[in-house]
Amino acid sequence: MRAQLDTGKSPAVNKIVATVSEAVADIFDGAVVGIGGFGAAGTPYRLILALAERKVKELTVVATSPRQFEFLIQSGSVRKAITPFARYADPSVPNPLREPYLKGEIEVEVLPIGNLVERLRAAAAGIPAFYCPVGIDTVVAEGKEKRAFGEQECILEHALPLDFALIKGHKGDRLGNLIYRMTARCHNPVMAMAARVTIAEVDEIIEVGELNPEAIITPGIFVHKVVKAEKPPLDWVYKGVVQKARKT
Amino acid sequence: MRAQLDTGKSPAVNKIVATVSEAVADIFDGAVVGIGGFGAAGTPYRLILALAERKVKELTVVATSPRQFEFLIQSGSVRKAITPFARYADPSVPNPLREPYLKGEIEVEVLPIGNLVERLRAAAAGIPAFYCPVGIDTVVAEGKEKRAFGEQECILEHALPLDFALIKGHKGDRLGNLIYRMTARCHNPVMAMAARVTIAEVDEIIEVGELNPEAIITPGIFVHKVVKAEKPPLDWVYKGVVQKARKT
Amino acid sequence: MEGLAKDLICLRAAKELKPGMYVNLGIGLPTQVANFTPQGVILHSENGVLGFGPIASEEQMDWELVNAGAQPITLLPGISFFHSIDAFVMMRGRHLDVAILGTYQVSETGDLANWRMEGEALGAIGGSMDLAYGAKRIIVICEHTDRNGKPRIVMQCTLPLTAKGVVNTIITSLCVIEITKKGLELRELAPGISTDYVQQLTEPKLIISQDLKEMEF
Amino acid sequence: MEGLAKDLICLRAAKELKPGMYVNLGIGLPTQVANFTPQGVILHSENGVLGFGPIASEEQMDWELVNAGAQPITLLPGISFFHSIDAFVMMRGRHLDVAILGTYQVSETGDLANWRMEGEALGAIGGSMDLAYGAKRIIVICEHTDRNGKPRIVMQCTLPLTAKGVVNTIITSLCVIEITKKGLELRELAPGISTDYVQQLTEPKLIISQDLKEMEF
Repeated sequence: MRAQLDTGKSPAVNKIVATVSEAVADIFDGAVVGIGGFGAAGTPYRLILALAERKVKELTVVATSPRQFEFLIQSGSVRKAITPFARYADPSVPNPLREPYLKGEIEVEVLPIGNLVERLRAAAAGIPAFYCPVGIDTVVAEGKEKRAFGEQECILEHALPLDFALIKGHKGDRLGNLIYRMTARCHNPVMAMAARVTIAEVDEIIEVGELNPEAIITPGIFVHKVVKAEKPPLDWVYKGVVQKARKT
Repeated sequence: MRAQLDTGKSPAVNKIVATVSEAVADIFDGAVVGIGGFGAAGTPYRLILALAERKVKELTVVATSPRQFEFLIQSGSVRKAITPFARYADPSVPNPLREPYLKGEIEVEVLPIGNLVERLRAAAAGIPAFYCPVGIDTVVAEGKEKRAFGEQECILEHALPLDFALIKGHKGDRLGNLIYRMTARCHNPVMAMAARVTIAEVDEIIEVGELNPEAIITPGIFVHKVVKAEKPPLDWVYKGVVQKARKT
Repeated sequence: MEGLAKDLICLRAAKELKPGMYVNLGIGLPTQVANFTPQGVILHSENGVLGFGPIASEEQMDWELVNAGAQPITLLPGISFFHSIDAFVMMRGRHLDVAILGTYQVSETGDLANWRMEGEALGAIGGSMDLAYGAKRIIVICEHTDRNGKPRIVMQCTLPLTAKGVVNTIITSLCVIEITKKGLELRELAPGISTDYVQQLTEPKLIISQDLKEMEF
Repeated sequence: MEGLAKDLICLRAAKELKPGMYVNLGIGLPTQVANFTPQGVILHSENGVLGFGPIASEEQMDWELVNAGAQPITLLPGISFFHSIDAFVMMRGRHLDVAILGTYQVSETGDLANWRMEGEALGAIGGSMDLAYGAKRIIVICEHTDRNGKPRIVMQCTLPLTAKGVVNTIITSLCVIEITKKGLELRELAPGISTDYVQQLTEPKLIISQDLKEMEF
């Protein structure tokens, strides 16, 4: 009979991978890929670049705005974009989706952020579909089942499961426990929850036990790979225009 | 023209009330009251006792188990209980719901914890209804609308909004920001989110700015009253049988 | 065009906000209201922050502390960060007291059209529909007319809708209008602006409030 | 009745768990499996904790650090706390590799009945349905017969169901049974227990595995 487990020992699990290229190596043609970030904050730029370099094809990307997948448009990897901002929030920034959309190369589904977030969460939570009023009387409701609850007309929205999530954490350990930094948290936790395989780029890898257990935002169960990556150059962040950033 | 707001000043909002009696003074006959806690941990005993002393009538109580509302059964305040444990988890502990249920004095809805949690969250999130497979082929599905998504048979569950939530935090500030302690977190955050009026008893009231902004679990927007309360005597906690505890 | 500078529109809008209110300031002009909110107003942004301060100066900037419009913001004591799930619970579940939104068009019955511009192939819904349906009160702020001088306050929105019948109050460079069951009630005029001038630049017929007064700041 | 002591049932069940697996141990007997799990197994409890250690000793007890059965547990490095929303996302969304559950009855086709006892007016669903539908693999552990000596493994459950067709493996005081499409396959026998003895105390006809062997611990 085996002796009782020694307490004080942490699980012998190691989710750390050495490079961003290795981290994205399993992403396949046609995959549904969620990408964290809201604006530049929380955007996993190094993973996105590594994926763009792999030149996979026919991805469905799910992200806040083209900021998260402009590199992937450039690499010809995107077949469909599911995004609340089908242009940069600032309309004066050239929209990388416009041309491929008008040419029919990229299909675009534009939807309210909240519907997107709830659809991702539903996938994470084993909820195949839910009703909500947001989007009723708009293009968002077109072709969708409708139903009133009390006086509230609603649309039926379906879960949106991801094959992969690319996310950006601040610190992570080898169990996959993550914390974020200020508003760089944003969509990263929900992307992590919704994906079959979640890949996190972090500023710093720390020892198991260093994170305050009360303040871990994404527990390791939702994270499958952790990779340390350099922060992006600040002009990627501030310029807003990703093409320019590539030259740095 | 008014000068720009001085930075560094915290909002002039004060949600702190002096006593538990004052905190529960607005709870009315017939209200739907959610109560946090899972086992003894996270149970707002002092608020529950204060409410029992008010002898309000016809409450619908929403809680994990009779542990959270046995005082309210004793005070004759409960008309309906919505609870996943319609007895103590340990079946050897006498069940305070049994007699009133068999006599028809208290209506009981027993449901999976997850369905309860999702129904509360739906209320918080503006989702009137959702589909889920949990409960299908069981008494939980009786009388409920059914629908298949793919091969998955589901039931339609409705949002469960609360008039009041009684919750237990560890530390709180006058803006209503809360943290919890270990597994005493449990249902408290979701109850807070689902209620029109959330009343939190806390071990300690601290200054605004003392809590780590990255580790605030329930932001003040979900909390309306905060009251400092003594921790319950340990034998309330360990004995499991609330009647005994009253004698201390 | 005559009327208020953008800062004054924001200043007037800020007067609608009282201590203790939870408020979201939409992307664009409304974010500037953050510089004028009275102490005690608690600002929410959909990227996951509650209780932040004014827009950051060049020196205060941290690219991981921004609002939903990606503008750098500042910390206040009591600030909290959360993920977008909870941020949108706050918006969609009627937890916010007020949302202040920009717009391209707003109709006589409070329909809002603020996510796709004239002639745009795609658009940016962002969090606008979530706020429009979810906040307890919707205040729209904008220039009274669009860049071509055409009315933004119209009989029927011609641009794609954000939400139907949700707007409560319109604050423009010329006036303050409350949307009532009877129609658009003109409540305040910017200094030096006449009722006739406003009506001329507004499609629906305005109801003149019995308490019509000049805007105060 | 002959067969394994409860601790040995738990010990055998623990052998199903491998490093890196995320596992929930149901209320009752399964919680005791926590004392035998190999290093690297990550335990989840529905009250909002992941990565905890064995049941606490009298001296280690903290009433705010408990499992869903209200038993005091212990901290391990890497432990995290979360609220019940996220705890149930993990359970219902197929994030857990294994749930080990106790039961009153289990049927030939894997139906589970473990929330209401014979003759009970009410019952305790708790998180049992969430786990039964949500975990990738369901292992049931129990005494082979109930306290009256009647089989727990039955043709049809007579008690109210927890979920239909969800159980993968049954580990009892007498044997290990895998639920296959063809029926119940007897894979292992407790030391000193015969196939006939097990069949006698089991309602459905058992398929004897070609690799039938004695349980190892």
